[in-house]
Parts: sequence; C-alpha cells; structure tokens
Amino acid sequence: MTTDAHSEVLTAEQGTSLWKDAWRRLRKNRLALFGLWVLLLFVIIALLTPWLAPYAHDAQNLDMGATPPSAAHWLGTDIFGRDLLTQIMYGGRISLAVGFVATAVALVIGVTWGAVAGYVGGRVDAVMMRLVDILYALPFMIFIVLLMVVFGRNLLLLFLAIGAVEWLTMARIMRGQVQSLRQQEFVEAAISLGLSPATIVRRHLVPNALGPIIVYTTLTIPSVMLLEAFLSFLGLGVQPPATSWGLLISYGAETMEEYPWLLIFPGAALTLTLFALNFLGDGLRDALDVRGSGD
Amino acid sequence: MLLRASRLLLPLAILASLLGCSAGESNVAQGNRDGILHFGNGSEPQGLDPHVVTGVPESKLIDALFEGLTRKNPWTLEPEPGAAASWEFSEDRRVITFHMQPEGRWSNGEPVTAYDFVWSWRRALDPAMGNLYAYMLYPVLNAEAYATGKIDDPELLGVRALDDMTLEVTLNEPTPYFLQLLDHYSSFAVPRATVEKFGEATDRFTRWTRVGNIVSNGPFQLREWHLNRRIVVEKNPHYWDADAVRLNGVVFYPTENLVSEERMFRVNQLHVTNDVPLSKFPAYRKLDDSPFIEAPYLGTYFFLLNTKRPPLDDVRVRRALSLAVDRESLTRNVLYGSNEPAYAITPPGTLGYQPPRLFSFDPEQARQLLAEAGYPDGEGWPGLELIYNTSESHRKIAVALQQMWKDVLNISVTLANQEWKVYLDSVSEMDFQIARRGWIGDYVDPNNFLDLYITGGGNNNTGFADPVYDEMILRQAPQAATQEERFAIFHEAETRLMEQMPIIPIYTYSSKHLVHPSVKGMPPNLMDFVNMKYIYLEDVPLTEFELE
Amino acid sequence: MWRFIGGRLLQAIPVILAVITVTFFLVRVAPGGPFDSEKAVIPEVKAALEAQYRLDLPLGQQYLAYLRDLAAGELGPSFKYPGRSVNELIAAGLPATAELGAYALLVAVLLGGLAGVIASLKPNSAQDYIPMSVAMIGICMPTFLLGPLLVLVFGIHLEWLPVSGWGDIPGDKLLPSLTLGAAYAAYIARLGRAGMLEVMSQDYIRTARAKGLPEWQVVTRHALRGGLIPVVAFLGPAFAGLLAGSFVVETIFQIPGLGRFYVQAAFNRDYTMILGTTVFLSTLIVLFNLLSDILAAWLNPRLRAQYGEA
Amino acid sequence: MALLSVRDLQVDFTTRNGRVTAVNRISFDVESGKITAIIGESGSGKSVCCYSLLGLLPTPPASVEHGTAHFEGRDLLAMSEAQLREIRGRDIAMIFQDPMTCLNPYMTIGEQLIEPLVYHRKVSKAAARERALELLGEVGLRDPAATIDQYPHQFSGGMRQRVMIAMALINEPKLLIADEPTTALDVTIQAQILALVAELQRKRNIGVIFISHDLSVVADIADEIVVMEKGHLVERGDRAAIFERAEHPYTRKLLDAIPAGSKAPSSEVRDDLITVNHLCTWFGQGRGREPLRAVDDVSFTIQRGEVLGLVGESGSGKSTIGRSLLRLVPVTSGEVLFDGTDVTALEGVALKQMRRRMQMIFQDPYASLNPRMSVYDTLAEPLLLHGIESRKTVEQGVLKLMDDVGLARAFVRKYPHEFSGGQRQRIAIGRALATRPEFVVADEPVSALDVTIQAQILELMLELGREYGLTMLFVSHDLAVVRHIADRILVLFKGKVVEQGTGETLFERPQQEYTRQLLQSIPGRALLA
Repeated sequence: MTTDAHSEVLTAEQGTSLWKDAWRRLRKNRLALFGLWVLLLFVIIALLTPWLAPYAHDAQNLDMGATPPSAAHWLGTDIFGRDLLTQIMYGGRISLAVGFVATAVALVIGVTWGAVAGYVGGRVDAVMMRLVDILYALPFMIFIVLLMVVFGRNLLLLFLAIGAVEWLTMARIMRGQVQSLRQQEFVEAAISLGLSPATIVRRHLVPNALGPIIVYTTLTIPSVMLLEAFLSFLGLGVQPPATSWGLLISYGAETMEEYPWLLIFPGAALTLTLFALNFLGDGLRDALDVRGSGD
Repeated sequence: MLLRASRLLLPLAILASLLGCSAGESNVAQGNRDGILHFGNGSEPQGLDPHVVTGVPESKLIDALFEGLTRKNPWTLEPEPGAAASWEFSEDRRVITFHMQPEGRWSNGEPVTAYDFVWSWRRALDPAMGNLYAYMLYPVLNAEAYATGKIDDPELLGVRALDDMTLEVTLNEPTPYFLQLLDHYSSFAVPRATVEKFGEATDRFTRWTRVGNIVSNGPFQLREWHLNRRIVVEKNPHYWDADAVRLNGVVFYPTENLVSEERMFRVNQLHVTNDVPLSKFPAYRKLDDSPFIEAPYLGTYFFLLNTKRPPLDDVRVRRALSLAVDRESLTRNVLYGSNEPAYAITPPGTLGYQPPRLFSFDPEQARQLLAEAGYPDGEGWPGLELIYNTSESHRKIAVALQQMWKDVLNISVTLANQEWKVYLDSVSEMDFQIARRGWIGDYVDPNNFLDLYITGGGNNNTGFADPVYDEMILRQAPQAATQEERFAIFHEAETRLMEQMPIIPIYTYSSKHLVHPSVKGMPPNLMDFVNMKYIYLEDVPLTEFELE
Repeated sequence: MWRFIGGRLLQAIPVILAVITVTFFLVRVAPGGPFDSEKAVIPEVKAALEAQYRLDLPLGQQYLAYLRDLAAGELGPSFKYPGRSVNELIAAGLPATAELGAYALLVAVLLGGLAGVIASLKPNSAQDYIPMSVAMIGICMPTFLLGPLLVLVFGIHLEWLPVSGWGDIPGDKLLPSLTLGAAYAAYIARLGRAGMLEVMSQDYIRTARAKGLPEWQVVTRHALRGGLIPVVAFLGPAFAGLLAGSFVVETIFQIPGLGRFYVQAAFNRDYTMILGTTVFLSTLIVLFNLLSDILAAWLNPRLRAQYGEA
Repeated sequence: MALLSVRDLQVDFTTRNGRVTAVNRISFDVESGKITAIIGESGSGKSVCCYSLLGLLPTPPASVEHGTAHFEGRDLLAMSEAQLREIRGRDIAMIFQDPMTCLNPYMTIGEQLIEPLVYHRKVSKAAARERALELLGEVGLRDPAATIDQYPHQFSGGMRQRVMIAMALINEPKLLIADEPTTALDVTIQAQILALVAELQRKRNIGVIFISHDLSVVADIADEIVVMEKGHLVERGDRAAIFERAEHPYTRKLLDAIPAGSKAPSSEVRDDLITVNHLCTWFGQGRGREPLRAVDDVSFTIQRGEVLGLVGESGSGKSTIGRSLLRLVPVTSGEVLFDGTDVTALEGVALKQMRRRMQMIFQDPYASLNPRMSVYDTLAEPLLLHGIESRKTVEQGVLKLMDDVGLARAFVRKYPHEFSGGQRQRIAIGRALATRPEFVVADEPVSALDVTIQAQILELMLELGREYGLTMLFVSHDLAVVRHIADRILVLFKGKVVEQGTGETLFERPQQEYTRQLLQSIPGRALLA
C-alpha cells in the first residue's frame, strides 16, 4: 500500500546494472561493510605478508619452542620456536586462497549444473541428479587418495578436489530454486520474447536464485578452509613448512591444554573471517534482493 | 569460544548431573578392589589367532591368552619356562630338546603336548595359511622351503615330537637368539581340536577365536569381546602356574585416540595407557610420584636415502645430510627429551652390543662434504623430497630437519606426507629420495637390525649393496664361535654401513606409558614387553592428576 | 503414495549399482594393497593371501563374483579382521552409530529448532543475533575441536560427565551426541529461522491473529508446521550425514561404531569393508532421503495429494 | 448508538523516507445490521484504518497517533493486547482478500474453523465441530460432513472464501470486517459471495465493514459508503447519495472507472491473421489417468487489427488457449496458422523469429516482471535480442517505449517493486510492444488492478492497439471489461467455445444459459443500466 507513495518520493538515480545497484545498497549496510573491510584487510595482509611478516616463515629456534605471547613474539611461538603471528599471516594466504578459489569452483560447477537440471527438467534432470547422488555416496577418502596419486600433489588439485565435493550441495540448492522460479510468469515472458534457454538461465534465473546460494557460499568458505586441513593431513594439499589456518587450528587443538595460544589465535583469525563473511553474505543477499530494501 | 560453548551447554550438563549421570566409581578404584587391570591397548585387534594376526595390540592380548615354549622375564628379558618346563641344546647347538610342562593344560583342561606344537608350527608355516610372520620360524630346518612351497612334506620340517612331553627342534645352523623367538606368537601352539572343529586348519576365516569357542593355554582366558569397545580376559584356572597369577582379569581398551586415552587415564578410567601425547610429557614429568614411565625401546628412527638417485648416489651428500642434523637439539626440543639420539642403526645395549659412533653434529664438515660433492653452500642443489607417513611426530621431525638442512647446508628439501598405504607403496617401490622409517626389533639381537641392509633384502629399500657387508652378516657372523667374536663382526659391518650412510639414524625409540601408581610388577623394558602374569594391583589411595 | 515410494526405490537401484561399480574399481586402483605392511611381505605368503580373497582372479571375474555375493546378501570377509565378515562388522557397529546419530539428530532438532524459532520471532534483535552467532560458530567449529573441548570442560575440570565410553557409565552418551549434533543444530537453526520468517509473513498468520489467538498459539499451531518443513527436508540427508560422519566423534569418545570401520577400512585398503560400508551407507542415504520426503509430504497436504496421485 | 464509532483516527508509518500518514483524522460510524463500505484505491488507507482498530498492524513501523474507536462503548484503541485478543475473532471478525493464502494450508478446514470457538467460548471440540458443520452448510458448502476434514488446497477459490466467512461467523460476532473479499475471485463467484455476505448480514443483523476499491461491487449491497483518498475521508453518505449525487471529483472518478458500453464494431473487412483449427491442449496427469482436456477442439479466426475477447471462468481453458497460440505450452493437436504459417510446427530460428511477431501480456504484474531487472534492462532486452536497436541507440528506444506506455522517463533505472501495480502493467505492456509484434495475447491484464487503474490500462491498450496496428486476443473473466475493449467475443466453457458474437449481440441477445449467467454476475448492473 505504500508503493505508490514511494515511487513518487524517490527521484531518478542513475545506475547501470543490478550489480552496481547492489553495491550502492551494500554501502549503506554497516555490518556488511565491516565484513567487507575485514576481508579486504585480510586479503591485503595476505598479499603483502612476505613484506609485512615480522619473521621469516620457516625461521625455527628449537630452544625457543612454544613460548607464550611476548614483546618479541606478539602471539607467542609454536613448538619449533617459529613466530605464531608470522605463521598465521602465511597460513592466511593459503586458507583464503583455498577458501575462495575452491568455493568459486564449487559455485561455478554447482550453479551451472543445478540450473541446467532444474530448468531442463524431465529425464535430463533425473540423470543429472542421480549422478549427484552417486558422487554423494562414493567413499571420499579413497577418492582423495586416488586423486593425490594420479595427479600428484599440488595446490591446484586441492582446489579441484574440494570444489568437486562441495558443488554437490550447491547444485541441489540451485536446482530447487530454479524449479520454483521457472514456474513464474516472468520466465514465460522471457520465453515468449524468444530468449534462448541459456540466456534465460543466465539473466533471469541465476540472479533470482542468488540469495540462498550466497548464504550457502558464506558457510562453505570456512568449512572448505577446515576441509583443507584434513586433506593436508592426508597428504593432499599444503606441505610443511607452508601452513594454513586449518592446519594451525588442528595442531593447536592437540595442545590446547598446554599451549592454548596456539589454538586461540588461529581460531580467532578463522572466526573473524567467518563472521566477516557472514555479515557480507547477508548484506549481499539483501543488496541483491532489490525488493527487500524498499521498506 | 570456550566460554560461549560452555554457557550454551551449561543447562544441559546441569540437567545431566541432576539426573544422576555423574561419572560414578572409576574403573581404577573398582579394578584395584577386584584385581582387574584396565589396560589401554592402542587399537582394536585384528583377531586372536596367533598365526593370522600381526601387530602390537594383538601381541599384548595373545601374550595374555597364550604361551609359547618360553616366556620372557620382564625384568631381565631372559627366556624362562613357558609351555616348556626345560630344554637342552645339542653339542653343535643345532638341536634343542624341549620338555613340556607336566601340568601344562589348555583352558578346557586338556593337556598341552609336544604334538600340539608340531601341528601348530606346521600350520604356521603352511603357505595356505598366509601367515605374515612365518619367517620368524625360518631358523628351523626346512621351514623356509616349506613356507615358500619348495617342499610339500611337513615331515621334513625340523620339528617333531618324541612323545607327548618331548619336542625336538632342529635348526639350520646355531641361532643364538632362537629361544627369544619362541615367545613370539607366530611360534605359539593353537588347540588343534578347537581349530578343526570350526573349519580347516589353514582357514583364516573360522570362528574358533570367538568368545565361547576359543581355548588357550596362557595365564588368562577370553571372557568378553565387544568390537571397538573392550576385550575382557579372566584368570585361567587350568594354567600350569595359576598360583603365580595375581590379577583376576584384564580389560583391554582399543584406545586409538592418544588425547582421549590420556584423558581416560587422568580421570582414573585406565591403569595403563598405550602411549602418551608428546605435549603432555613436561606436565606429567613435573608430578610427584609421576605415573609417566619412559624407557628405551628396541627400535631406531631413521631416514632411508635412495642411493640410486642423484644427488644421493654420492656418499658425500649422504654424509653431509647426516652430519647437518643436530640430534641433540631435536630430541631435547621436539621430542621433549624422551629419546636418545642415534648415530647407528642398532640401538645401544642390545644384549651388551654397542654400535659404532662414527660422527656427531658437525656443520663445518657437513658443509665441506657438500662442497666436495659439488654444491658449495648449496649452489646448484637440485632439490630433494622427503616423504613421511601422516603422523604428528613424523611431521615435527621432518619440519625440524628441513630447517636444519637449510640452516647448515643452505639447501632446500621439500616435505610430503603420504597416507600410510601410499607411503608403504612408495617405500617398497623405492619411489622416493628420502623416506622416514623406523625399525622395531622382533628379538633382542643386532642381527635383527643389521640383516636389513643385505643386498636385495626385502626391507633394504635404499639400493644399498655391499658384498663385503653381505658376507659378514650372512656368513661370518652365524659361524662365529663366541658372542664376543660375533659382536665384533657386527661392529665392523655396522661401521661399514654407517660410513656409506644409506640411512640417516635419528634417535632410539622409547616406550612411554602412563601407569597408575597402584600397578606393580610391570617393569619397563627394552622390548616394551608386558607379562601380565606378574602384574598385581596395590590398593593405593586414588590420586587426582592435576596437570598444569 | 505407494507408487511414489516404489518409483523412488526403483530409481535408487541404478544409483547404488553405480556406486558399487565405481567404488569397486576405485579401491583397486588406489595405491597400496590390503596386505602391505611395514615389514616386507614374503611373495609366497602374499600370493596365498590373495588367493584366499579371490584377488588372483581377473578383475572382471572378481567384480561379478562380488555382485553375486551381494545379491545373496553377503558382503564378504573383511581383510583387516580375518574371521569376521563385513556383515558381522556392520551389524556390530551399527547399533552404536545409529543410536549416536539418533541422539545427535535429537539434539540438533531440539537445540537448533528452538534457536531458529526463537531467533525468527524477533528478527534483527539480540534475540535473533545471539542464537544465530552461536549457530554460526557451531557450523564452523570442527568436531575434532569441539569434542575435546567439551570433554575438557565437563569431563576433566567439572567432572560431571565421563570422558569416553558408550553405554558403560550413565551419562556417557551426552557429550558425543552434543558434539556430533552441534553442527547440524546450527544448520537447523538457520533453516528454521529462514523458514519461520517466511511463514510468519504469510497471510494465514494474520488470519490466525484476527481470530484472537495468543501469539504463542499462532506460532505453535499455525506457523511451526510450515516453517519447519525445510528442516524436515534436511533431516534425511542430515541423518545419513551423521551416520557417515560420526568417525571423529566415535574416535574421540571411544564409541564402538560404524564410522570408525568406515574410515579405517579406507586407510587399511580393506576392499570388502570399504565396499560393504559404502553400499550400506549409500542405501541408507537413499532411504533416508526418501523418508524425509515422505515426512515432508505428510506435513504438507498439498504435496501429499501430489504424491498420492502420482 | 452506533456499534462502532471511529473518531479522528490517525495512523502513521515510519519509513526510511520519514513519516507517512496513512490514515488522516478519519471519523465514521458503523451501525448494527448495516453494511458500511469503505471505498478507495490501493494506498488510500482503507485497510490500514480497519487493521489498526484490531491491533493487527505491526508496530513499529505503524503507530496509532490519534483518535478513538468505541465499540459497544469501549475504546478499542485504548485496550491492551490481551483485551483486544478477547474481542478479535469473538466480537469482531475479519475476512480477507485472498482466500488462497489466508487459510493455513497445513491444517484441515475443520481444525481452523473450530479454533475461534474452542478458544473463545471454551466449547468442546466435538460440539464445535457440530457447529462448524452447520455453518458450512449455511454458507453453501455442499456436503460439509465430507469436506470438513479436507485441506484448503482441495477447494476452489470461491469455496475457500465461503470457508473464511464461516470461520468469521462461527462466534456470532457483532461486527464483520470484510477486506476486499471478492477481488481475487471470478465475477460469477464474486456475485455469489456478495449475495452470501448480504444474506448473512441481514439474517444475523450484524454490522459489516466492506472494504473495496470498486464502487460497482458494493453498489447492490452497501447501506453506507465512505470514500477515502490518500488517507483522507473525502466523501460519505448512504448508497443513493453517493451513486446519484456524488460531489467529490474523486468519487466521480471512481464512478467513471466502472467499465461500461461496447466498443463500436468496425465495419472494415480485413484478412485473417490468425486461424485456429481444432486446437486441443491436454495435460497429462500421470500414467493411467485421463488427461485434463484444458482446450478441447477449439477453432476460431482473428482478423488483422481485430481485438478478440475470450471470456470464461477460471479453469475454462481461456489462458491455455493464449499460451498455446504462443507455444508456451505444448499443443496436443490441431493447428495455429499465423499469417499462413503453422506456429505449432516451428522450431529453432524460425520459432524465435515468429516470437518476435507475437507477444503476451500477463495477468499478474508482480510475477511477470523479473524482480532483479530494472525497467531499462527489462525493455532493452527484447530490443537488443531482436536487433531492433543497436547498443548505441537502445537507450533512446527504451525511453521511447516508456513514453508510449505512459511511464515517466525518470523511472528508467527503477526496479519493479518500486512501482504500483498499474505502472508495472505498463512496463509489461512496453516489453510486449518492444519487439513491434503484430499480435498480442493479453491474459487478464487488468484483473489484478484497481478499477481506476484498470480503466487507464484499458484505455492505454486501445490506444496502443490503434497506434501499433495490433491484433489482440484479450482474455478475461469479466464480461464488462471485454465488452469494453473487444470487437468480437468468444465465450468459453470447460475448454469449448459455447457462444460467440459482438459485445452488443451477446449483451442484448445471449443465446446460451452460461452466457446469461455471466451477464448476471456483472456487479452493479443496476447502476449501469
């Protein structure tokens, strides 16, 4: 009942696309901005780590092992006497890269797969989703070991391996969204305009299904970071002296009673990222939901 | 995070405690009263058939349930009477005659006879059995030929019963450590009637070892077996030396998770742990009356060098790598001082044998050797990869080594951990440059370590081949007249080995357990051998282990 | 309805068959065999062992033989535990894992559902932010961290609850259930919140209010059923996930469950056990997905009618 | 004394753009036994006014700033939430606009029906059920005993609204507030529901507030009429006073918006653009079940430049015909010749080219626009797709379209949700016209709109039809609307054409019983006559 009033109150503003518009909205959301800044800060720190880090990342001093935070080592040292702050900074490079890239891989595959299955429907959908079911049920561990052996060890493979696992859920969510969206009249309108199915999916369906996808993505990134730790543990992924937050946390967890700082600080880094992501994700969802901001 | 989680769960926990869900009487308190030992056993045993299984947790259980001809004394590690009451050697020490325990009984009351051993050894060596430890009996005449299918007739084996009470074993050659092998479970007797009741003699898949079926001849008999939960054994009333057994029973727990095991111990749910997390050493050491028991263990931790691949085909590079390792610092800081640095493959003090010590941490010489090999200050270094199987402590050592090599030699070594079976594959295929390795002795004798590196040996895995070395180990040592002479040959051989450095020894293993003060009669020893027969529980007041 | 269930079960057959086939060949391609050990294995012994497990046959024959056994309900003998069949091991591990999974699910639904509903009633207030923040941490707190942490607090320091065990000491099931259920509780909280927010903006909620019903009745009688449908749809996959993912919790708390077998089988290259557990779990996944669909349909009369017709 | 007496009611909303007064110092009375109609367009504050009386507005953003509302001597606005709850559903009951969404889909109608009775009167469930059965019979539900345990989705819209009415009346309230109870319904159903409300009101002698945007709807039943515009009360009076002597220009505007009169038939003879021969569109319902024959052997032609009206109730297959013509649903058999080409056989590029020439305008302007595309994107898409404009000139093309459909150019970057329903329908029309089609299917384009907007959109369509030389298939359930715009009308019943002719002939000399029924359902006929 207030739409009439609004359209009269609002004045014309120039923008060019949904994304620019979303950015305009996002800028008004303080929590989301906070999230964005934190993430940006982390990314910048990660990029500049080789210059910013107080110590060399592999500089050991076995006699100075596991010392609590001090003036020389602000966050203390690990059991090899390496500076924990430095470790966390270098770990962030890996974790952020893995988190973002692997999730992006999952996002691209999952969204495409789910959108196609949901839009085309029928037998194609059945076959595509059964394939997802099969992948769900395969023993993950064997799969990973095999990947490792066939392709050797490298970070790229790690991204692919994680992406290959995470896209399944993404595809299911996307399919559900698309299935409900394609019933809507604006899709019929797009068909009657003569748009190709690919264009309809890209321009009309995907943007409207982004909300749940974004939320799931923000949840996926931190869990991917932890999954990386597990895979590195199995031998796929980063190898010492390189490290990641997930690895630091799992090592820290083993000595949580003796050297709590080894758990608390990497954990705090991950938690901060998680909250930042979540604020940003919620903000992004709201920003993209052009309807929500009206009232 | 801790705070928030606990706030969330607080009401639930309060509810639980109100419902009377508190921990109740601890296992240790109960056990001390009833004479039941609660024993952390590492993992779920594969099974209980002595000729089928391999592994340490299985050995603890089988040692409690069965008994070989001899049994080690846990204090001295000398063989003492087991199923055999006494034995004598022939002149040439190739024939041993065992006299069975007159009161030797299976847990169903049937007598244990020499025929049982003959039948069992044939079973253990039968190729169809697929017994991974068959080679433990290879010193017996024709055993190897029979086990590898070269002869079919079990009658040709050097083991026969002269009568119910007398067993005669003929060896290929005098084997000083043979008596030690007799308390390894691959040489144990299994109850023929029971085994055959549940299937073929060589059938690995029968149910004869299940509760209610199994018949054993050791100090204990099986009572309960809950997969992945616990195995309970109780005193065997038919055991010949039952009067000496002081425990009424033992509960074995498959404690896979080190951290959980330590926590179980801390709240008095276990008398003995299988292992101790590295990071807990300092805290436990600080306790008065510390339950932390550590002792040297017959095993060496080392790295295999693939001598077939450059640059490791150059002995100078191999030695440079070894000399650049500061073992003192490593064992002190990374391993919390619970292990002795090792400079040779054989652990020190194996029956009085002392391995040679040819080198120590020497950065200068290491750099010089590397320069001679063509890589002055690491210039032109092609890079190396070190593999280790996934484990926290392997990782720590590898990381420390990596940095030492970088600091001392200015060379880069990359690390790669591999999942266990992948790692085993890499090692046996020699698909590596440097590989982490450990060797635990099967019996207390230098031979057990030194014969690893004979040319083409199954466990050599380094490409090391030295005919002179082979000659010493395979020919000269067995024919040595005295132990001193034999040890001298070993010493010379080991010196050759360490000069050529196909391996980089790091430290000597140690066994680590948390043992409740109430547990008595369980001395630490080189083999980490537990003889349940001698253990008893003293009802000491329960202590709270307050760690800092 | 029966037709719908039958159709879904029929669809599951090729899926499970494909899973079996891929897994069968995958495990055999993976490096390292079941009989590799740290000490070199004598070739003759290895050959004898392989013969006992039919590994000496051509791969195709092994596969067919496996399928034949499977059709008879036989999952074969375990490699790691000689003398035990995979059927027996699964039967031994299932009760604990199923019970643990059920409790964890209960924890997840109760805690998560409650938190989600509470948060949804006053969106964007402290009543929303606090449970949702806890949920977010719950999602990201790995079990290998949460489990030991809970034990440290409740087992070691407060001494309220046992540190490990399953059914040995009263109360020893609480911490494992909590640890395993936490992540799922967090997911359910988020799902529940979103579902409830959606429903609370529906017209029929206004109708209920116009009847003069008090707010709690509006929520419990009118909103809850629709709002929790997304949660119900999540329960099937969640329970299957709980069963397959209980490994860490089972290890931390020394629980004699299936999860340990499942993971160790992979590490041990226990071919039959890997296949057996995979077949078993994938069947469960299919069944539980179906079950949660049926449950969702039961809650949603419109879907019920649809399935009834189809 | 009046049953309800509202004095100086003011309701404000706090929005991001500041405070908006939605209801501005309004006073009116409702008498027992009389129907008071509140009339106004969307956004006039008529619903807000009534919701505020029962405390059903979310606060914030809403707040009652001023006023009293005495109901049987007690001031509703001064009551606590608990006191209000006692009154809601017991003394004052409500029915809402959309019976599809206002019933809980997860509960049987029985459960929902007895709820107020059980809660307010503490009646046992069994007794409540008895009463519910009785009442369901009274509101005209056939076989209540069999249907009481069914779920809302098993009922048609009209039946659901009857259930809603029964639910409102079950506690014998003294006042019934009906918020646009017939807007979402077909005309024929609307007439039945209106008759039912009027009958029940008379029988029980209760007071009714009837909210509507359409004066014609209340023409037959209202005793008192209150006209609201932008939160202000602009005119009030009894029915005769409003219909015969309305003074305020806004009221006049509302009266004028009621569609009336027929389009003058065109004498020009033109060639047939569309020829439909024996069209059948059936929907499978799963194996072994009879297919749903939505369109069953329909044949007709449309001449170039003609507007053909298609009339029928929900489910008569009229929308399916439109969608079949455009290949939006697969055709079972028959042919659709467009300018001589069989549309049903086209594929690929040929189909795409054909689509440029045929377009559709949808019923629901809220669902037919992609919520995440601005006006610019929505209009530019077809222009670029069919190469009508280049990237350089597309902006001009979009602005030209906006001019054509009467949208201010300033709105070009706005999103659908920022517009009113009428404005959205203008965007949708602009999109359909962007490809310069020769033929447009308009599927109930005005039935979701307020009457005043409806009139504007109809005018726009007629105007654009002339300007663009359009041929049109106009689908509607409302004969009055179709008569206003169409040259010729087809009446559809259960997938078959039962009658056809010009508006004049159908209105004057309906041949079929069904057509007569449709005619009788047109609200406010008396008024039009």
